[in-house]
Amino acid sequence: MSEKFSRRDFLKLAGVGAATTAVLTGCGPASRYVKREPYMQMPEYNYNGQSTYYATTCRECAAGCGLIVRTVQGRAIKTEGNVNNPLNLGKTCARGQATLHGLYNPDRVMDPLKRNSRGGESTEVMDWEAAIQVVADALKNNKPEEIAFLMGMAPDHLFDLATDFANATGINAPVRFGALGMFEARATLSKASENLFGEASLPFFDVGGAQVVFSFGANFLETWLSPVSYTRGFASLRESKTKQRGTFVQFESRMSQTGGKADEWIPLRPGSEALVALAIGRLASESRGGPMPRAFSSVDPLEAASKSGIKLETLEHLAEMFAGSNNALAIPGGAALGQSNGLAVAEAVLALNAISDNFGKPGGVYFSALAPNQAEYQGPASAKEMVELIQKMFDGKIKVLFVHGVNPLFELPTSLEFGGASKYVSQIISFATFPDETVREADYVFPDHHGLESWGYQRVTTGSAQPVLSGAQPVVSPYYNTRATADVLIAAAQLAGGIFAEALPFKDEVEFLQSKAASLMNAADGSISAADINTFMAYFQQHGGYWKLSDARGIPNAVDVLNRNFSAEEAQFEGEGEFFFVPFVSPTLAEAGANKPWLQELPDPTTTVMWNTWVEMNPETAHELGIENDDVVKIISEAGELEVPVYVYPAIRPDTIAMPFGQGHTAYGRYAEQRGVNPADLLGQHFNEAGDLAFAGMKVKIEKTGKKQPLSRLESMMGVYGIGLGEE
Amino acid sequence: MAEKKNHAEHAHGEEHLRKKHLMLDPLPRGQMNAMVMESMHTTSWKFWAVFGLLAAITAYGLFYSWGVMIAEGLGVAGVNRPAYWGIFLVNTVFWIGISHAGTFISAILRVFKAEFRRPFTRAAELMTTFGLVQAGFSIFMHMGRVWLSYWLMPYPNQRMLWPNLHSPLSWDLLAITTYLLSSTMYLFLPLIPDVAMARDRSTGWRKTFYKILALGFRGTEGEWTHLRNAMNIFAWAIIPVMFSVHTIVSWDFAAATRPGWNSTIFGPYFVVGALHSGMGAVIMVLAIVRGTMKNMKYFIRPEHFEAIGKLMLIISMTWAYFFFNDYMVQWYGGDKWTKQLLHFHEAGPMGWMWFVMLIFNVAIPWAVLWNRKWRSTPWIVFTVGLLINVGMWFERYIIIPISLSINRMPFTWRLYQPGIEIPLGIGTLAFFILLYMAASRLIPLIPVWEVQEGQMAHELKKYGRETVVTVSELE
Amino acid sequence: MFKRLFDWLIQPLGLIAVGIAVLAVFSLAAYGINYTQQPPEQPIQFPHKTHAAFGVQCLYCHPGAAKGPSAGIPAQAKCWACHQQIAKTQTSVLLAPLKQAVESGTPIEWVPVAMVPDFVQFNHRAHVAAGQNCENCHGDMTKVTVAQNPQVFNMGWCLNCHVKSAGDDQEKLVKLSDCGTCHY
Amino acid sequence: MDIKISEVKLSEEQAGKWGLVIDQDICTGCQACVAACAMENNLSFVGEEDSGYGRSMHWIRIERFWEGEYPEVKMTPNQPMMCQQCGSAPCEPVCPVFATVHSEAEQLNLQVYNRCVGTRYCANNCPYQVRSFNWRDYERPEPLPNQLNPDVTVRRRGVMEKCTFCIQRIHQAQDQAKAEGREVVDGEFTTACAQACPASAIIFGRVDDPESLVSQLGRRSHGVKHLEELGTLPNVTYFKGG
Amino acid sequence: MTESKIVDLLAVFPDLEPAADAIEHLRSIGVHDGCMNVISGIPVTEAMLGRPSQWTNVPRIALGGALLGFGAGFFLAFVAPYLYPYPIQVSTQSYVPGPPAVVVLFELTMLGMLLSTFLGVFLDSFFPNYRPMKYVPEVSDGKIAILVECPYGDEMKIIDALKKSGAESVRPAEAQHL
Repeated sequence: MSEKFSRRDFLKLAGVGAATTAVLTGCGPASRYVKREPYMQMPEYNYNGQSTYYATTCRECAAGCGLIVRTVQGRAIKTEGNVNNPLNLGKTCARGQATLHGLYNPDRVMDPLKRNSRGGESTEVMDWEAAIQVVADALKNNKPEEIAFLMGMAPDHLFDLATDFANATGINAPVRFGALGMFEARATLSKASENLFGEASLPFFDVGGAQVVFSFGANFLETWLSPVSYTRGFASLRESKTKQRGTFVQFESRMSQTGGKADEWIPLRPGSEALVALAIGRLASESRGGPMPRAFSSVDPLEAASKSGIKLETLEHLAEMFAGSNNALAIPGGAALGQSNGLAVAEAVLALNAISDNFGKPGGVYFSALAPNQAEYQGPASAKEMVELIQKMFDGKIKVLFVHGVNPLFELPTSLEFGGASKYVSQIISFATFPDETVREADYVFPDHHGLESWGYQRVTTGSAQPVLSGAQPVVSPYYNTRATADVLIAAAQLAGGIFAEALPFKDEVEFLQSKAASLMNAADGSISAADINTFMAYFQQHGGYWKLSDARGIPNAVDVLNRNFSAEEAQFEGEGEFFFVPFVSPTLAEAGANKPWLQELPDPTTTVMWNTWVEMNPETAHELGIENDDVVKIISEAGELEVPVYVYPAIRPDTIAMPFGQGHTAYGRYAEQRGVNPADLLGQHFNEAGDLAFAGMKVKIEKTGKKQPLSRLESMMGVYGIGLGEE
Repeated sequence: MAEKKNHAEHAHGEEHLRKKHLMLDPLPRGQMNAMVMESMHTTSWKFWAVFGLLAAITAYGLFYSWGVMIAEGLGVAGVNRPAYWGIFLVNTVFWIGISHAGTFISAILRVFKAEFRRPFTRAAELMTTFGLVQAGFSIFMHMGRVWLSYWLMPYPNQRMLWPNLHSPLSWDLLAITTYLLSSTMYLFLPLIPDVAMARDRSTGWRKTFYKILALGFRGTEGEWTHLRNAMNIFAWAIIPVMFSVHTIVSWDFAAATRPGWNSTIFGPYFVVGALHSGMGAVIMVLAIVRGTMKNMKYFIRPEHFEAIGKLMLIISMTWAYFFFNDYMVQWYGGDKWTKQLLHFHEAGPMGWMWFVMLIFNVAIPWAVLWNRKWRSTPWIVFTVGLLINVGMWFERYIIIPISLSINRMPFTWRLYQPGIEIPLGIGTLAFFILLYMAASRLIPLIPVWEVQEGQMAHELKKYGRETVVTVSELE
Repeated sequence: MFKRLFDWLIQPLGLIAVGIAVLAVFSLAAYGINYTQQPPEQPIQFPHKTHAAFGVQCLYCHPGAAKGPSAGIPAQAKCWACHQQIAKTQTSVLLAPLKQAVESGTPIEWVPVAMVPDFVQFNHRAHVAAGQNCENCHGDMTKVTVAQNPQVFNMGWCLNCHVKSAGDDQEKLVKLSDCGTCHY
Repeated sequence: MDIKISEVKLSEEQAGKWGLVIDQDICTGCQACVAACAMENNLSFVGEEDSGYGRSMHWIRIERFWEGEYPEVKMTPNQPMMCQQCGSAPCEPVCPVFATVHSEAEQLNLQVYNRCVGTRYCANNCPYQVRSFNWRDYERPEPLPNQLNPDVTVRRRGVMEKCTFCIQRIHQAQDQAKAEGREVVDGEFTTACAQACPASAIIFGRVDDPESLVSQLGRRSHGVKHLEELGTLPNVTYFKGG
Repeated sequence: MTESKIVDLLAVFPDLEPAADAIEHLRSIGVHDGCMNVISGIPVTEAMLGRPSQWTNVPRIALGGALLGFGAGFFLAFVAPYLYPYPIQVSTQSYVPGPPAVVVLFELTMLGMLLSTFLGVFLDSFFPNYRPMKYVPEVSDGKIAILVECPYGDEMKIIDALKKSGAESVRPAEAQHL
């Protein structure tokens, strides 16, 4: 307290007095003075100590949930769901809550940087003029077809800008990729939809309206497509005023959190999903009577039972359950699709829905509503398409690679060799907010704002009955010397001149957004409308986006489904080893959450492990191998090997091991680096027919290492598993 | 029996018949005084080596480690959820237990006129005071914000807040404060005449030291009367205080709504446990004092060990009785959490501790102390005392951190692994010994005037063929 | 009698007692000085007196007090709104920091004097709504130049007023004296 | 001070004021409530080592157990566990300095951080084990402190803390309602956990108002209050579902 | 009184018996009991020496202290909870909890009693007292000293009586620093 206010002689005396005061008042107010900087110009809507709320869009995944962010004096304090947004109706997931730890992360990229050598630590701080010059030069000095954009699944406005830019200038069409899309097997879903219903669209499953739900590997309560919206559906499946409690059956070899909520969890042998689905179809059709549809006629339930490891009685009982309800729904997804026969699985499971003929009916299968301004469903690149890009890089056809919103060096399996290919690209420019692995291999990083500091919009691809365009606006001013990538591109294009300048005739990002939103201004059935674009944009920001008021979900044309032939082939597994390997996306971390300390501290819903990666193993298997909890094992696949501690997990097939994806960063800030391992390192170059990675199509070997690494768990091993309680 | 044979053999020799623990072989008083003075003055290099080592351990273990813990927070210790209390509280209870021996020997035995107590009352009382100091250290260490511990004291303040007297911890504070003050005063009062004696025989700084401590005591009739009156009051009043202290300590646990803790027998069980460890500690201290200090073989004799050994045996039996009582009732109650806890005690990862506790506290004392010869042998009783103390420390460890591991929320069960508690605990032990060593060279460890008073009071009288010891009613 | 007391006092124990007494008196004196401690150094020697004399209402510059938890320190734009029309602003030495701050666009670092500790959740609005005048807590600002804290905002001081204003109304007393009203 | 206090005697049956209803059947264990609570209430993160040693600061945790063995293994319904705001709380009387007391106004268990001296007796005596202790000054590197909620005290080492039912929101809603001259409406505000919960498995409201949503839900037949047999009068009702 | 000469003698006896004899002797020649004081290294009772009972305030002071302690306990247990300007409720316990009040009353009563007993010794014996006093260090070796300090006419007679009773030495008592 002292040196601030006076230097008089009695200071020493006052020091004693202060100590006395501190004792008497319990460290009262007199013990400290601080300085305060008031606003230079207070915004008129703001008062000291009062909160201001802004609507924006969550950028932690691509689902596009609306957020309301509470800010106090220019600091973002708390995110809540936007009650008006039809997608999430005021709810958020854990990642949405923790997005603030990304915003105020101590390890963000603070300035535009030039890296002196790829992979090295040493960087030089640049100013933005120079940075824009670098981008402009990259555009000007290369042939358009040698320039490529690699983008994440969010935000959509930047993707639109890049697409427009590419279309106008002839550079490569931007490629979008995200590990979530890879693990969701989105391409497979849309391909199956195309094969069955003639439209490559993303199906939407109305879980809430159904009475019986069969999910084949879809982890829709965790990360799959739009977890917040699907969780809401699940809640109304279970608790509804208008109908009975619905039944939910999950088919998967490793119990996910979604499987944990199921009434019945069926641990089928990986690869036999299609067979089981068709067998259930057959048995259900039998139970319903009438002619046996062609789709199911060739399947032998007995064979299915033996190949899948499920008892025939169980199959019959499940089939009866499915047939007995007029509101039965079957969902394909997740690991079931990430196998060599993934497309067949998706088709077979979708075909099951034909039994209860639920297409376009409540509790059934729809096509997801297309967002406003969206003509058709555009999925992200499948792994196969990424391989094409990587091949182009290898061939030296790409000289400049712009990367935004994706971290391919972490999210893509090592075996796809993005890292190797990047050496053939002469210039890599990253626009990442965080210093991730790709940033470390990039020549420049021109950091974008954090999602909460950004303008933009995100199309809601699935999860809402209404078409939704979630709007984003900055809720706080940028904390660091970052700049919106859209602004950088626009400025660089202007600088580059010529076709580039013509392609992006905008003053800045906001003007671009206005140009995109203009067509919605007076569209019918919209949640907001306005006469002029400024008013419209104000509403757009105020309400957190624009949505149609009516249900616009598509109805699949399923006339022919039951008359098709379906393949009951089992999946092929690559690699030598006795264990099926199931990687799954960590429900709390997902692909980009590892740098947020509170997400790290959240216990995994199934294992309650925090801050690390583990491998799940059946107790019986562990016992046979002489492995205990926390023993580090080496997992060897054809693509690589990893050392990881074991979590003895009671709900996994004895012939299967599972690992969460989300950790194992070598860069990405202090909370993520050198923590856990990345199961993608074990995945080989195998794809299903739709081009999605067959990430669940590996077989691996396990070796003991003799090391031990205690996993940090929230649960008590004694209380939950009785480990260490002593013999009964 | 051997006793009978001795009778026949030494029927005529008076000197063989005297009860040695009553010290019926008085030396001239001046000589006794000189012996005590000499024992205080004699230090060897070994003494200073041990002293220095202990000082270093105390400085590191107690003060430095504590400083680290205050600066870093309790995270450096091993406490966690659900074992919010760990070795700090174990040590607190342990040291309070140790402190019970002094009061037991000097107050209860005084009240019951057990005359053999005289030579070692001070040695035991010193343990009380120094033990309580360690208990105080331990309990303050355990607090998360020790710098605010004065909030526990009742004093008028601007917040208009008094401590919460609903809390067993508040009672603890009152009781331990009362006990610490009383036992210190009770240590001091009988010390005054001895310090006066030392004052008359010292020079230099010791003279000044004893002069201040003796307060100007001369030994006039008035002074003796006041002193004796006061000591009488103390001897009677400190007994209920002693019982209340450990009972209240036990209520910290017994008053809680936890399986295994909520037991009405905890009060007497803890008191007896305290005496058990306290007597063990007394006998250890006496053995060390006898072995290492000059002239002590005259004052502390095997017969004293024999007498204390008998007491220990009785206390061990009583402890076993209470332990079984507690166990039986908890076991029979059938509450699922309590059952789980009892099972955990025996078969859990720390189950060995439970068995060691029973062996050290019951089996070994019973097996050894019944034999008069063994319980008269200093090194044997020293070992038994040591084992009992280990056993009793284990008992507290089982009651506190191990029982805390099991609660009604199995999701939170977790084991406790001590961290900085270990240096801190060793630090309190070292500090205790250090204080004791310092005290042994600063104040007369033998209450000479009491011994002399006893020798004056005892005499041998012949009844028929037998010579027996009688005690005159002096007090 | 006195001699005896004196004799006793020159004993070591007596000296200790004297020492304690002296220390107590000293501490009390120090506390007293601290109690009326000098206000901290402010970037501008802001004369509340002058502004109040012009009839500027407290809530004009500190409007947050009626609207929310924090009264707030006015933005310099607010100062400038008036001051740029006052000729003296250009010349006054005392006002130079304001002029400089506005011109260079740097915020002025004020040092708030009326503070409660972090663990007290204070809300101005409720107090203003309950009819408390600013001067009840902050003193008469028409008399001071640089703001001073007229009293130690300690818990006893708060509670006294809370209890008084509750009067005989038990329900109000419970609400106003609940620990959770201020501490959470 | 000569102020009269009329002794308030709580009857055994006294209802609380605020309460939660938790539907375990629809709780998916997604941890959104945990994250929301951490963000709202300035909870520290403690790092891998401490969190694995039972020192995590979660005010709400989601418990789950297993029933049966593979392949008939079942995960028990997720059970969010937070302070039950007992009407007769075992934690309160044992604090020697009145750092945890019963709020007469809000019928909550208060934890007064600045009064806490860290004896941790309350946590030992909590049958629900929902109190967390600040074992250290957990680091929040710049600029993470920008996110701290100014309405909630930031705790330092040596202090006990626990779920408050977001008392800052209660106060804010009451303050707002009072300023507007009305009563607080049911559903006008809610706790951070309930607000985030994607499944709406957590519902917050007045349990002493028979018309409120929590009361209506609470009247359904199969609700359970945990460890009610201890006489703690908890204010959180659980529905196991199924 | 003032005319009489002050006899100020310190006689040292080897044992209890002669000392008792001496006291009797002195009394017989008219030395008042109040003028004699016995200094000993171990407590000797008045009865052994045939001396009148010593008055001590210690029990009374202890009782007073006990009452004070009880009062303090009563204040803490029964009054302080009502001094709060606000109700502090813990669990469903009443403001003045019964059984804990007993504990508080007990502890503070005992504390008051024992503290005041201790203080009583100080008060009654004028401790601490570091002024020069009349004393012989030999008493702690078992000697008994008799201090005669009285206005009396014939000094020689007293010395005689003391010597006759077996005093090892009789000398004028001189106050000295102990």
